[in-house]
Amino acid sequence: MVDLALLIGGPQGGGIESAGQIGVRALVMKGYDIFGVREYHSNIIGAHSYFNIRIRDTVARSPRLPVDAVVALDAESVFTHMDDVREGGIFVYDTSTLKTRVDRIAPMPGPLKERVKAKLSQHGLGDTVADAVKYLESRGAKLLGIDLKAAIKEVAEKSGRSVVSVARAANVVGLSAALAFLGVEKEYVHRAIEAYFAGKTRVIEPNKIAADIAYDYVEESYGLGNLPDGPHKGKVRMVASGNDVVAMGKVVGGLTVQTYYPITPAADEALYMEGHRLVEVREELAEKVGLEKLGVAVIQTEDEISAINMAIGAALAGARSATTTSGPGFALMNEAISMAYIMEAPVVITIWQRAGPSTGMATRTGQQDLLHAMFAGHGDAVKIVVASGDHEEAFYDAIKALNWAEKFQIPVVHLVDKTLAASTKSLDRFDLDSITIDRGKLSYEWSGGEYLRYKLTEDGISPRVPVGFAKQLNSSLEHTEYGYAIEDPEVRNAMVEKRLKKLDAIERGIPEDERVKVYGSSDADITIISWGTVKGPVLDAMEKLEDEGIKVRYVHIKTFIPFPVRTIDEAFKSASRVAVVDYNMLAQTSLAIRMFTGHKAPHVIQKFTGRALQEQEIVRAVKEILENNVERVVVSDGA
Amino acid sequence: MVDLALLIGGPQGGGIESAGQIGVRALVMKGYDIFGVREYHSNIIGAHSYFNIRIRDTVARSPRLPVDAVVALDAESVFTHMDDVREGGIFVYDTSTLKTRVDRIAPMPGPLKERVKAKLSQHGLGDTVADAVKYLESRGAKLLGIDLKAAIKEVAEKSGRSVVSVARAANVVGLSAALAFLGVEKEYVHRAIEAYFAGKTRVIEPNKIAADIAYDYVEESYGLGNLPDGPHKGKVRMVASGNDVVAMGKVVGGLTVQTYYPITPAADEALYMEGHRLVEVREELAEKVGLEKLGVAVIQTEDEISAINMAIGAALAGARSATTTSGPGFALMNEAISMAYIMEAPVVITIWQRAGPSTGMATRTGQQDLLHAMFAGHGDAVKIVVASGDHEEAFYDAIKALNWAEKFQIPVVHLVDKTLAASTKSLDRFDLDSITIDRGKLSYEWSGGEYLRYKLTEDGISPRVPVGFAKQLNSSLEHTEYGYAIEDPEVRNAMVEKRLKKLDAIERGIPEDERVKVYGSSDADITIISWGTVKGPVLDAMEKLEDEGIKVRYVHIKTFIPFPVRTIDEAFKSASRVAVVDYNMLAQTSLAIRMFTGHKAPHVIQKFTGRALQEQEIVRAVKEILENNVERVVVSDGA
Amino acid sequence: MARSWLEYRSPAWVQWCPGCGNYGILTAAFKAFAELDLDPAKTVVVSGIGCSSRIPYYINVTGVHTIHGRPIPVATGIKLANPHLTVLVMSGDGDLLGIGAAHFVALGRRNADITVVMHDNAVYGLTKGQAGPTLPAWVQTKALRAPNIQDALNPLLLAIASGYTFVARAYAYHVDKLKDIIKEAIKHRGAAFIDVLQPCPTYNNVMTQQWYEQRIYYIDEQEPDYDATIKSPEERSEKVARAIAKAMEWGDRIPLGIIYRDLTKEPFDARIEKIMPGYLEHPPATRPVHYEGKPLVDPFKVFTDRVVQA
Amino acid sequence: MARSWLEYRSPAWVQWCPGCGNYGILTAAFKAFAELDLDPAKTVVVSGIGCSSRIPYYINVTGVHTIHGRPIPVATGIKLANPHLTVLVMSGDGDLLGIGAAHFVALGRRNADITVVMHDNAVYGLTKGQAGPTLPAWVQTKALRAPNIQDALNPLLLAIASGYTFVARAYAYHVDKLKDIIKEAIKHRGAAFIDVLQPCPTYNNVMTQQWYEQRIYYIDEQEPDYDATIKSPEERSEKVARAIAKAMEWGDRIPLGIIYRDLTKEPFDARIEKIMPGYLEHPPATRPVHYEGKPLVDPFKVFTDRVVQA
Ligand SMILES: Cc1ncc(C[n+]2csc(CCOP(=O)(O)OP(=O)(O)O)c2C)c(N)n1
Ligand SMILES: Cc1ncc(C[n+]2csc(CCOP(=O)(O)OP(=O)(O)O)c2C)c(N)n1
Ligand code: SF4
Ligand code: SF4
Ligand SMILES: [Mg+2]
Ligand SMILES: [Mg+2]
Repeated sequence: MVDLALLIGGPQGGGIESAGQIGVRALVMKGYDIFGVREYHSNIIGAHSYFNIRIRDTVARSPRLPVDAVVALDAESVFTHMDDVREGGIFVYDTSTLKTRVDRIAPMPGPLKERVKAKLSQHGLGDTVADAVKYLESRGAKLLGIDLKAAIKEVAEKSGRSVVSVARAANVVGLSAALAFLGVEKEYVHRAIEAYFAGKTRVIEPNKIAADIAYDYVEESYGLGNLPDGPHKGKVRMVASGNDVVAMGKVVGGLTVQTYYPITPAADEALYMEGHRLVEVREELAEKVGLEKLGVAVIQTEDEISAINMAIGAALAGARSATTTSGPGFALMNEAISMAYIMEAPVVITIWQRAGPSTGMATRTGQQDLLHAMFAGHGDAVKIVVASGDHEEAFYDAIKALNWAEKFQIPVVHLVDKTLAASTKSLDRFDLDSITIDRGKLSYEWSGGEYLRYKLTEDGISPRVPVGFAKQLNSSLEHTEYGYAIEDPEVRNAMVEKRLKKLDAIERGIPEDERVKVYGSSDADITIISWGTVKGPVLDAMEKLEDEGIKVRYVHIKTFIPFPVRTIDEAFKSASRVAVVDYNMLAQTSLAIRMFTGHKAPHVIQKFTGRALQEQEIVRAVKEILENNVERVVVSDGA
Repeated sequence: MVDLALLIGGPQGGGIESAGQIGVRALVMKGYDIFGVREYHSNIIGAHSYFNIRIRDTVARSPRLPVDAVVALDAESVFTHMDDVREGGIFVYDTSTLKTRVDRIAPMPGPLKERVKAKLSQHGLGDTVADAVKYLESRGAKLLGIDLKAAIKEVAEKSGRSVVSVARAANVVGLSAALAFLGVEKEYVHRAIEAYFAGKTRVIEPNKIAADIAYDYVEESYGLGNLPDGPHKGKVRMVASGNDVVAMGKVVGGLTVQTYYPITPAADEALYMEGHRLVEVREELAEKVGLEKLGVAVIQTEDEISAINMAIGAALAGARSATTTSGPGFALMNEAISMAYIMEAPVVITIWQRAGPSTGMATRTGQQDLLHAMFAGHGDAVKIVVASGDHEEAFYDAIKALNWAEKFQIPVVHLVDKTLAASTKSLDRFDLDSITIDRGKLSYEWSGGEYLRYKLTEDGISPRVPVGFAKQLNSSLEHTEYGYAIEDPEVRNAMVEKRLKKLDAIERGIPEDERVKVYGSSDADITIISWGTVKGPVLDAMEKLEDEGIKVRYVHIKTFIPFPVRTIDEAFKSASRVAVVDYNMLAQTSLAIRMFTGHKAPHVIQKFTGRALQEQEIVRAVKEILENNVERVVVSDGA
Repeated sequence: MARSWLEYRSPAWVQWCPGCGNYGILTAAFKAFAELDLDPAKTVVVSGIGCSSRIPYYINVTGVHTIHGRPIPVATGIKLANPHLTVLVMSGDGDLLGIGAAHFVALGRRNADITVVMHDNAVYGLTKGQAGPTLPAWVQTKALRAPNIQDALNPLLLAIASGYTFVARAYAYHVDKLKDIIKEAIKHRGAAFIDVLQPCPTYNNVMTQQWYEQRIYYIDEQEPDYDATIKSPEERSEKVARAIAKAMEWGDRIPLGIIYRDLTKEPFDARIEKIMPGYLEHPPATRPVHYEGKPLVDPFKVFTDRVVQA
Repeated sequence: MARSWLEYRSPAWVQWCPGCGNYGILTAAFKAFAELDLDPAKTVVVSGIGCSSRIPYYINVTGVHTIHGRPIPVATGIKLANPHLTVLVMSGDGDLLGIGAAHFVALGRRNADITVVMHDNAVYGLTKGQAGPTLPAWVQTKALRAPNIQDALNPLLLAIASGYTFVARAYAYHVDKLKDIIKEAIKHRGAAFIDVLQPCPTYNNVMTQQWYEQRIYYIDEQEPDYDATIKSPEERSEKVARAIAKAMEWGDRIPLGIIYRDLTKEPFDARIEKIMPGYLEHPPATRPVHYEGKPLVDPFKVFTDRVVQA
């Protein structure tokens, strides 16, 4: 079984993202399943960043520490990750930084410096990179020093370019050394570089040279690794981030308008879509719909209030419409969500959760927006809330969200997070045949006399004709069936009952198996309940714990509104022990569960640091709970 | 026992508010306890409005239907309230409208017209005011017709003014007739007119003449009523709306900055305060503080986002600071609330709830913003949420809110509603000695070296020195003790733990008896749980039901964060039956209760129409529950 | 002229106060729509919240009564989705220049083909008469507890600064003159703004009908040479300067009429068409999104930058 | 000059990219503060969110790092509570003129005595280079997936239209010139706005240092007669017109310097003092609110309009 983990660290702007992406591609070419996630500061250039790659022959879906190989592109990375490599693992570092002292690294947070110095001095060491290397040796790491300055000079010479212009290729030097060590063929490294920098010859060439320098050096000095080909060899796959797959899902799902105001980690979704604003129709359908290209209007607005209101306007006019944001932006959308609800406007709001409160840690992750999303908007505003656990889910959920919005004529919140946004996954072909696009009661023609936008119906859902296709009134005030403002108590009651019926329609229309997924069986030693990207680490931890004889069941909540009351209730009743993984301070998931089922989980596993949750954290926490009956376990792995 | 109810209806802009206010004052002068509430459309002139006055010799705290006297100033009022007077009650109407047909009343909502016509035709009647009068006679009402046109002409002649300029005095004609019928002395009517129009002689004179015309007419034609003096005779009291008392509470509580963006029903609170922006210091303290007048800066902002952010800025600088709004405005404040939380800025947000979703019915009431308020703001933002049940509570809670904000350095949401805003209550002197103003760890001097705004302390609350009095950093990002942005996992964890400690401090600092009040005993036949202005009708219904041998216990929730877990838990455990009055569609109170205690009330009483809850609705609903075990009772009394 | 203006009257009770300037604006809209023969289904009046914002209930075309301050983004979304509709925003001064000012500015930057009719009564009517953004400092209207301490905005100047390509001022009680300006604004391809001086007899007891009528004059009558239309970029700087000077006239004399019109700037839809060809022919509101429920897009064919051969 | 400008440097790592224009603005602020000898406790720098908005961490005075688009209301609240503080807003173009435009306009209307320094790089730096509100249409900077289809705002014109009484433009790399303008802005009693052209070498590859330096010129050097200061109301209309003409110069030549200064309008605090005498002496931040925990106000003595003798 192949199960490896690789970490590449360096300064923001120093090519950590590209090194990660190239690494992921090379390993996918080698035939493995890959999950990669990037951690970075809210900063453009200089602060520490790293990319964590998981390589498996089964399925890769979470980061893990310690890793099998660390590539430290600068001194800060050496200090920051000196405890992150396993015994016997490789640690690649830059020999030209050996004399650098901890205190001279400007971007490094003070408290971390203090911890590093304390740790080194505990081992009788000083505070230079050389000391850290000694420490690493003492921990049994295999050190692989490369003089990156010299390497870059060589790249410059060989490519006939200036040192400055090729300086960023240091990342590929480090990466390539690690890949050589593992035993990934040079060819894949080259192809990965070509694929990632698609067409940019002036970038590709020096990077290939850089790769070769490191590769050849490792081959000569240490010998190449002997990683066998992975099981996916030969397949056509995709390598995409969570941001990418949500954009893809929306486009495949027939989105025609996306509005956004830039915000981390949502903006990349919109930007990816903007880069694909004209897409080709499937060959077999082009003739049928009479079009070869389809446009997706992606509009940058002046703020999030405009983004949501514009998306609502577009929805009223018949567009399949969405907006994308994060917590702070969503907070600004509350008022309009209430309007979308009473206007019965189908609109999708994607929330890429990041670490709060407030601006908090804008490039870190969390699940802190659950209750805020559920109860967003004043005045009894209802919306559907669906959350995705991984890339596949996110793709299909993006489509579902668009369907539900139009089917139930209601706002739909799609909850995702920064871990998903910034993680890169190898993916197989999506199952297009399983996808249905459902526009509900929409029609572009009206011949039934006066069109009543808010007609009272059996299921609380009115026939929908867009603005522009039948004269009509849309109103944020309580209204008559036509749409006139009215305060008459009986009409009011009828409209409230209409909206309650719609809730029933949603309850009926979204079956239990779309609300929740259960992994493992009820005779497990412990049942874990959670949602979102907690899924990957929990499923991975399940395997590890199973090896140690501990059986885990995982209940993965997919929709919070409507809530999977039945399954959760049964889970509590059948479980010997229940723990909720709550990636937030207030234990919001536990509160939501109790609110809808009355059950309170006796154990909670929490993480606040905003770093992606890791497999070993769950393994440890579960043992802690089973062995010591601890109520609350707080985990905080990851620099 | 005196327990009367009086209703005055007419067109918006036709003096319904002043008639109500004058009536309330006259009845307070007569020695009674009074509760008056106005219902009105979101409209400036023309739509139907009415004022409901409750007159008791014990305590008046809710409206009731049917009333003992209706004063219908126009045809619409006759039709709208023809079922609102009790058998034997008085119905005052304008004989000059006798021929008016339902369909000719433009402002009247269509569906109501249809219902009125159906009702009249059911009784074999046509659709004019004359028909309605017949219907009223058949129902046993005492009809009192006054030709308002003629009366106004007489007022004009007697006061030497034009008919147009005195036309609004029609309201006083109607009111005065009803008061004469009841037996309120003419002197009180005069004094009430003088008090209400304080100093405006040109308004006072014609109104007194109008009062006399009606009064004398009733005296001559029917004889005066013989209402005895009430028990409060001789006392100095106050007559104030909920808007007024919150403004008073804030000013007494030491507020120095209030920001607002106009919105119904919050604006009147700010306007009342603006009219009192310079207040006198209590004589006995003026010398001690060296000031005779104190200013309260009341600032109209460009929107609610500015209102909350400006209030936060003022709080950072050391002002006692608040803002006031309603649901739509609060929805816009979500983002800043999260900032106030992480910045630890003490700010009070008063939410005057009105009927949603969205703009909904802007001048109607409800309790639809509970969960939205509790979970406002992204990223685990916490706030204290306190709700007031009546005028006295609102006054003291406004002060408490300011205290808690500064003591715990956290945003405090004060939940009130339109019923409170638009209801007028007779009040005794507030107990000034019971009031303490607590500014927590605030100090204007700093000599402890570098000032750490976010110093880690035992209780999670840091010493607070305002901006301007010690160099400091305030940040919406995760920060160090000084305030520098940082993403270090350990500092992050320490800051999250700091904020959790603060939650503990709040749990410890707000005792159970400030979180909840229990009326009645646990051996009751039914326990009702609710909050806010549901209190009055429930307490009144308790008395009525007691008379019929039904014992009710009422559990009145005062704070939702922190939640009175213990009391609610005990209430459920000790109760034979529990019903929640949930003045909203989603049964939000029930959800909040379950979220914190796991208990689910088997019965719910709901109202959606946005009209003030009435005593008889609770009486009826409780019987329905006890007799028929009905799960959900929806009430909708009140036009 | 196929339709009578009476066809644009809705059956709803018009709930404005007697004498309110909004009546004039309403009638002018009826007449303008009739003279332009606008299709009621394809004509969309979008409003915010305020007295004036109830106007969609009174005009028998498609209406969208949104929330306070947000009619511009909603209208922009409608126009974006379906550029073939005639879209107007009719809303109050508080709505557009107070809470909605950021959107007001943004619409100018986009030059979207939307006509903004601002009912400018200088007060917040529906919330009972607080100071609006166009109320001059130190004025104390009826409902105020103290004189206004914020300066008035100049809406015309703000519109020009924001990039509107049609800027005019009109007066609510001069229905036919107002109607003509509304027609011109609708016909203009780009963001059009009309500041309609609208007496509010209930709350604005300072800027009354009389007050206005002592001051207003029509540019086209008194200065027939005033040419507000920019036909080529070279004319711009000179004509903008003149327009600004005109926009700044306020006090004893208040000019009415078209202050500024720039024909050289493309509207938003034309700009989108440039970066997304086909947009105008198959706009987001109507372009196919599925075929018999099947998706039209194969991600492995379209997102080829993410495809990797293992 | 009691303090060295080095005293205003904080110990924090300045995390801007190499060559970023923000460094120049930071240094100019140090120098201006030093030359004005500002008390670090009583000087407050308020920012929003963006690259530029991290500046409070780098200046050793009191800092408030707020949320995106809201530094102006927060700063206004601080100044309102304590008019004796020196308050600056230092924030990005996206922050102030995109999401924050309504507040930008409102500050002008109030003429609050706050200095707004706009770090104008025409992009959204911190979110990786999207178009900012001052990026001209059809420009496609590095990070954009298509040319920009929204027009640029003219910040100076918008500031004048909004009522700012001090309006200037400066250039980030000319530290001493910028420092002088910041000093003048701080000394000005009223709302002051400085549009600082700030190259962003990382994302704005069009409006680069070179681009700017080919175009900028100083008004005081090239047009020594240009007098931007209004000293009496009579001068206003003429001088505003001239200022607007200057503000609209953009293209091959970009003027720098003080464009406009109006000394005739009262700042907000003076206005409040008029309707609430005593405000300046006992402002909300410091006026007594209790005496040994006891309330200072007796409602029955103060709210006499609500008292009734039964
Ligand atoms: C978010 C929000 N804030 C405040 C209000 C309350 N409100 C209703 S109308 C109005 C102002 C109306 O003024 P304007 O836009 O000038 O319209 P007018 O009534 O004068 O026609 C306000 C503030 C609201 N509905 N929503
Ligand atoms: C409500 C909200 N929306 C969006 C963001 C994301 N965001 C952070 S910085 C920024 C733009 C920064 O641009 P600018 O103000 O010009 O500052 P610069 O980085 O260019 O200095 C945005 C949109 C946010 N933090 N909050
Ligand atoms: S309040 Fe003023 S603007 Fe509103 S309807 Fe009445 S007159 Fe018109
Ligand atoms: S991205 Fe631009 S504005 Fe931001 S720090 Fe880098 S150079 Fe400066
Ligand atoms: Mg107005
Ligand atoms: Mg910028």
